[in-house]
Amino acid sequence: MSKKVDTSVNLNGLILKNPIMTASGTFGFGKEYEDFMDISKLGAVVVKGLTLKPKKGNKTPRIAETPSGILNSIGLENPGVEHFIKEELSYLKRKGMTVIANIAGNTIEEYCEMARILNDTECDAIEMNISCPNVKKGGVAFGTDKDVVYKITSEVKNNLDKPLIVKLSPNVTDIKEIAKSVEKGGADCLSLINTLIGMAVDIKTRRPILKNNIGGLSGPAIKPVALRMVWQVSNTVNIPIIGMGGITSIEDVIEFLLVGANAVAIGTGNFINPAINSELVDKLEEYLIDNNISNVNELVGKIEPY
Amino acid sequence: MSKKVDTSVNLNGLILKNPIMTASGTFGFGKEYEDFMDISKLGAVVVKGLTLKPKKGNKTPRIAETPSGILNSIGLENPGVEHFIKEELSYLKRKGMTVIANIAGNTIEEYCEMARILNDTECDAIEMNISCPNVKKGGVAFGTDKDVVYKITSEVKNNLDKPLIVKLSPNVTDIKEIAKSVEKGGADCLSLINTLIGMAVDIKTRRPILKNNIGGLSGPAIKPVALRMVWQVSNTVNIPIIGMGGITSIEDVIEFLLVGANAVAIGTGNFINPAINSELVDKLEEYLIDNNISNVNELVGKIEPY
Amino acid sequence: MKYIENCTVNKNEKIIDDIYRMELKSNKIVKDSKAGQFLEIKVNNLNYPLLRRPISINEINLDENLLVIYYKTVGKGTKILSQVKKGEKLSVVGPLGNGFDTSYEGLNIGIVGGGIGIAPLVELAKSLYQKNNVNIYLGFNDKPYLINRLNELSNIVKVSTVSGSYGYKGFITEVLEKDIKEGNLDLLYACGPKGMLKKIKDIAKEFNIRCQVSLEERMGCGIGACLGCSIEVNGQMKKVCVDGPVFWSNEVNLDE
Amino acid sequence: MKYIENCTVNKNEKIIDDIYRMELKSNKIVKDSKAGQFLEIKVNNLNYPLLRRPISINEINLDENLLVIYYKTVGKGTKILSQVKKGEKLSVVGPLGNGFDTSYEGLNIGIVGGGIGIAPLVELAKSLYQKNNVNIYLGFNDKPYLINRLNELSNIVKVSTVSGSYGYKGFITEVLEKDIKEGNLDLLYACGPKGMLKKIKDIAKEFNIRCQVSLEERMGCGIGACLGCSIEVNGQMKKVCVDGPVFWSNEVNLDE
Ligand SMILES: Cc1cc2nc3c(=O)[nH]c(=O)nc-3n(C[C@H](O)[C@H](O)[C@H](O)COP(=O)(O)OP(=O)(O)OC[C@H]3O[C@@H](n4cnc5c(N)ncnc54)[C@H](O)[C@@H]3O)c2cc1C
Ligand SMILES: Cc1cc2nc3c(=O)[nH]c(=O)nc-3n(C[C@H](O)[C@H](O)[C@H](O)COP(=O)(O)OP(=O)(O)OC[C@H]3O[C@@H](n4cnc5c(N)ncnc54)[C@H](O)[C@@H]3O)c2cc1C
Ligand SMILES: Cc1cc2nc3c(=O)[nH]c(=O)nc-3n(C[C@H](O)[C@H](O)[C@H](O)COP(=O)(O)O)c2cc1C
Ligand SMILES: Cc1cc2nc3c(=O)[nH]c(=O)nc-3n(C[C@H](O)[C@H](O)[C@H](O)COP(=O)(O)O)c2cc1C
Ligand code: FES
Ligand code: FES
Repeated sequence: MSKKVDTSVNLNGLILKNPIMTASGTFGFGKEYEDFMDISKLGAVVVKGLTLKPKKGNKTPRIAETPSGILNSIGLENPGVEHFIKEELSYLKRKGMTVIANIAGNTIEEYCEMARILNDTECDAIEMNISCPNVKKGGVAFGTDKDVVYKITSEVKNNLDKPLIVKLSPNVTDIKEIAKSVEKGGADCLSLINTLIGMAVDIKTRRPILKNNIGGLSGPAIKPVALRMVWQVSNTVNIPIIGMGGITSIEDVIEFLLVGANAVAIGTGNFINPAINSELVDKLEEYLIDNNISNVNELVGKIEPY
Repeated sequence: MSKKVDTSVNLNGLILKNPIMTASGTFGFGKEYEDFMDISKLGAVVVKGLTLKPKKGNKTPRIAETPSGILNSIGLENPGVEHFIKEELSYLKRKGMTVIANIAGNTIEEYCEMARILNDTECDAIEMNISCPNVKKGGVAFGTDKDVVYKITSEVKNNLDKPLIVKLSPNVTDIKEIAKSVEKGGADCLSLINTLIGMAVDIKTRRPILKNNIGGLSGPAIKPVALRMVWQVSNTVNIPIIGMGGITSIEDVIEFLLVGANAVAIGTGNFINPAINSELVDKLEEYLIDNNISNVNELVGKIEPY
Repeated sequence: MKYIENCTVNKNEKIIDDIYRMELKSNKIVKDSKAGQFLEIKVNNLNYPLLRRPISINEINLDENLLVIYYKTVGKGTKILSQVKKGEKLSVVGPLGNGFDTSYEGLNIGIVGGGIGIAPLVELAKSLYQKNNVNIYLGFNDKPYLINRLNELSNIVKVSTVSGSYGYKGFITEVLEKDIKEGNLDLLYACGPKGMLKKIKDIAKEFNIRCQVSLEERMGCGIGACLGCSIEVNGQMKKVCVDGPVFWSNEVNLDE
Repeated sequence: MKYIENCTVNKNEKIIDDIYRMELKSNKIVKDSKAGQFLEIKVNNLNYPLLRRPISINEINLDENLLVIYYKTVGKGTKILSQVKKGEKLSVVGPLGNGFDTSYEGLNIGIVGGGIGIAPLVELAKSLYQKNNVNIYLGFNDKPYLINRLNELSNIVKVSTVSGSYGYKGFITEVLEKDIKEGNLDLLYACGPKGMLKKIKDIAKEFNIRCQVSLEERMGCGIGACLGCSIEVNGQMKKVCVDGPVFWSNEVNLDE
């Protein structure tokens, strides 16, 4: 490639060298993929969802396959925020990477405490998951009520100097309303979508496939819902958007940019092709060159609706 | 098949000879499938959504394929309720079929008027679509607010002696709450799910594939969401449920029955295999015989959750 | 009568570039088929790609019970189709659509095709040739195909390529227009990209010639049940899959 | 080191009933593989079925750069796999998992397998045989397979079938228990259905013999990133895909 193209994006102050990120919970803490690619090529790594204390998660089976999708009920298994800071963060930062810590809590105060703890670290931004459908006392209520969403966003923001990304649940009647509350609450960026709530059944045993009965649906199956929500939200708010849901190809990436995502995250796609993230970084550059686009931002929101 | 099994189901007074129905909007008015099967074998035919006056629907393209799913934005093209009664209903009734008229309106009064008109006909029940996402002034608001849902259900029920089935939109934060309002409003039966709202993008033209920009997602992709909602609703209300969303095989039918559906409807599956409905009637009988189940109702709700 | 039939693939070969020819063994569909009708083909037996693909009938071979199709690999479905091997089976629904009205005799007929739209013109020419004087106009981007076969079924075949590699350099509608001005065509049939159809519709209007056009639309069911393919024809909603794909050019709006 | 490799299928044949044997040409994965490790295979290049399928390595053939697998057709993915033809390519990720610990010498070893769980025991026997006295115990429902190959790689192979069609009639764990009581096994390895593993775990405990068991769990990634396969081992969360699939039987809970 001789011609130079600009793939960098600015998420309200958080600058990424390219818009290709990993989706939380699908990329571990990065190391797991090092046999397959140079992870420092990626725009950013969003790490597995962290809680204040270590968590064992749900019982297995935690994964079920569905038509062009998967259900997961991991239940936020993670080593806790302190362990992350000590053991994982510095490793990734030493590689010069942009690292985004994804956090989940049971109370607003827990979210705030994690924000304070992470504020004093090298991590580049925080993605607040208010939508994880798996933890019974947690996510659901936070992510689906616009007033609670406003409150939690503004309080966490008060405890944080770093950029705050809020990740939205698609399991709501009106995603625009929630997005507006997040923006009003002072978030720097939005990230959507998290998983749709679903279920899979084993007719031989007459039991759910997941031990948790229900789980979060991700993968290509949900891409149409994700594209619709990103499009609606990008027409509603003025803060940048990280789009995700079912991305498995460069065409999918372009679709998300066109409907208004400033960056994209790949989740389930990593399981099908563990080198996908770095391949997409290359393919995005090729796409821009082939289509005579000098700056990736020229694509953002460029869909022409009827 | 020598052994006899009982496949009949009772939907709160509406008796079907078997629980295999067609989903509204995917089976025309029945005739279209007569080259492929004896349609009188089916438990019931739910006809294309009807409006008070004829409707031309949206502009094409109205169909987009997505991973294991399709989006549609038909926009309720139909010849109007009077034409249905005159030209289509008697034909189906002469074949001895159970016919369910699916109705959609712009106002509560329109729904009530259609109910009154249909009440004096041979049709066996009415399925009220309060969830069609395609008509801008219509469905959305009705189907997503629990108070409106209560109001419209009870008013329509007041204008109707026939069984009233209410069809729910999955595009809501809490499907259980909506289902409870429908039950309280006096509906005889629930039907779920209608389509999820989605979007598809053509990156070459940088335009949505659908002329309507957004459309309703159906097919195998949405099956996990549909199963979850049927399960949640069947644990919440006491009226029977018609389950649908992505059924393409007998295994899918059994899954819906296990999570609590008393009958099932096949939509998108008709497009892939135009004989699927009658094949499923046979396969259900085989399944019951093979598994030593003498009555199909023994399967309903028999999932054992963890 | 429409059928669902499991057809064995008798041949599946590349013709040029991205254009393939397939022969399907059929006992039922083949017997009821006519020119201008199409098939809905499931390219594999998975739920992905989900929908059947509409493909026109290129030739009906009743002696050998074969349905021939030509298809261009444009996306996932047609790419999978191109990898199917002889002997494998495909689920086919058909015959679908109204087909061309070929109940004419003694006329000077112009048949115009562009790109992959040329595929259905073979069976069309077969049903018109000898009863009529058949002139065929074919437009390609660069590499022509099916010319020899169409030569056998017509009085004359005229060809253009955009690249100039074969025949007239330019659009075939230019050749057509010239012939209409000079000669005397009574009836037109056309199948091809929308831009070409629009131009032919205009020509037909200008010279007051009746013209049948074969349209494409994204389809759900292909059998008239889903209303996915409805277009307005003469102010009324018509389904491309059952009322079409062939319409009179003066009755359809090609501008959207 | 783990790789994504496009492996050409060298052979794909039915062995008995629903059990197939496949040879995959590999240049990278094969070099780093050991007994008890597994592969994640994408059965086609579509988004359906979406996930890769975990399949154990049956044999590592470094002379011919072949990885051999045995698989049973139970669902969509394995059925599609059974239709793949020689010469086609499959995307394979591997080698995955810890594999068996085979750093033992001079022991009386019992290797126990049931059903499709017998597949990985071939490479295991290879790495233990001659350094140890290897006794193999195989349980089948009705039709045995891989017996000849395992005979070449062990001191003795004992077989049982539930149907009684071959060998001892009943469960292989009954044969194993009898041998343990009479003779003298120092170390056990086991792979097979959960019920069998439970029984072997109990036997190992009762007679105080160390035992490695290979487990199965539904997987998302197969490489330790999704935490889909986490189980509690000695009070700590461990991933079947990287910390396993092989664990010491006394450390895992097989009752859930
Ligand atoms: C009546 C009719 C006859 C046709 N005859 C032929 C023929 O003889 N030879 C041939 O090569 N092509 C023909 N086409 C076009 C052919 O159907 C599409 O090229 C094909 O469906 C593309 O499928 P894909 O999976 O490769 O592409 P994708 O773009 O991946 O398909 C995605 C979806 O869009 C639909 N779609 C895409 N392009 C078209 C199109 N042009 N028309 C309708 N649906 C489309 C597909 O069916 C599918 O549902 C015909 C179309 C119609 C409507
Ligand atoms: C480490 C490991 C090694 C294995 N080795 C072998 C082997 O050598 N030979 C063999 O025949 N089988 C083996 N299996 C089981 C094999 O993975 C499953 O039979 C296969 O995934 C079923 O896929 P399917 O599409 O045919 O079935 P489906 O039921 O349609 O699969 C649906 C989903 O469930 C998963 N799944 C279903 N059964 C299992 C299972 N038993 N374990 C894990 N995931 C499952 C599938 O991977 C898929 O994601 C192994 C499993 C594991 C975890
Ligand atoms: C196995 C798995 C684990 C996940 N864990 C988290 C998590 O811890 N925190 C979070 O915000 N999202 C989590 N997600 C959601 C993803 O980050 C992403 O939003 C979703 O999967 C949609 O993207 P995809 O279709 O590309 O996977 C998880 C998804 C999967 C599949
Ligand atoms: C082309 C199409 C048209 C539809 N039209 C209607 C309609 O008029 N009224 C209605 O209540 N539902 C309509 N639906 C929704 C279906 O009845 C059904 O609820 C939905 O498609 C989910 O089932 P499926 O996945 O089996 O298709 C339509 C669906 C499709 C695909
Ligand atoms: S494609 Fe369904 S009506 Fe034409
Ligand atoms: S399968 Fe993903 S961590 Fe084991």
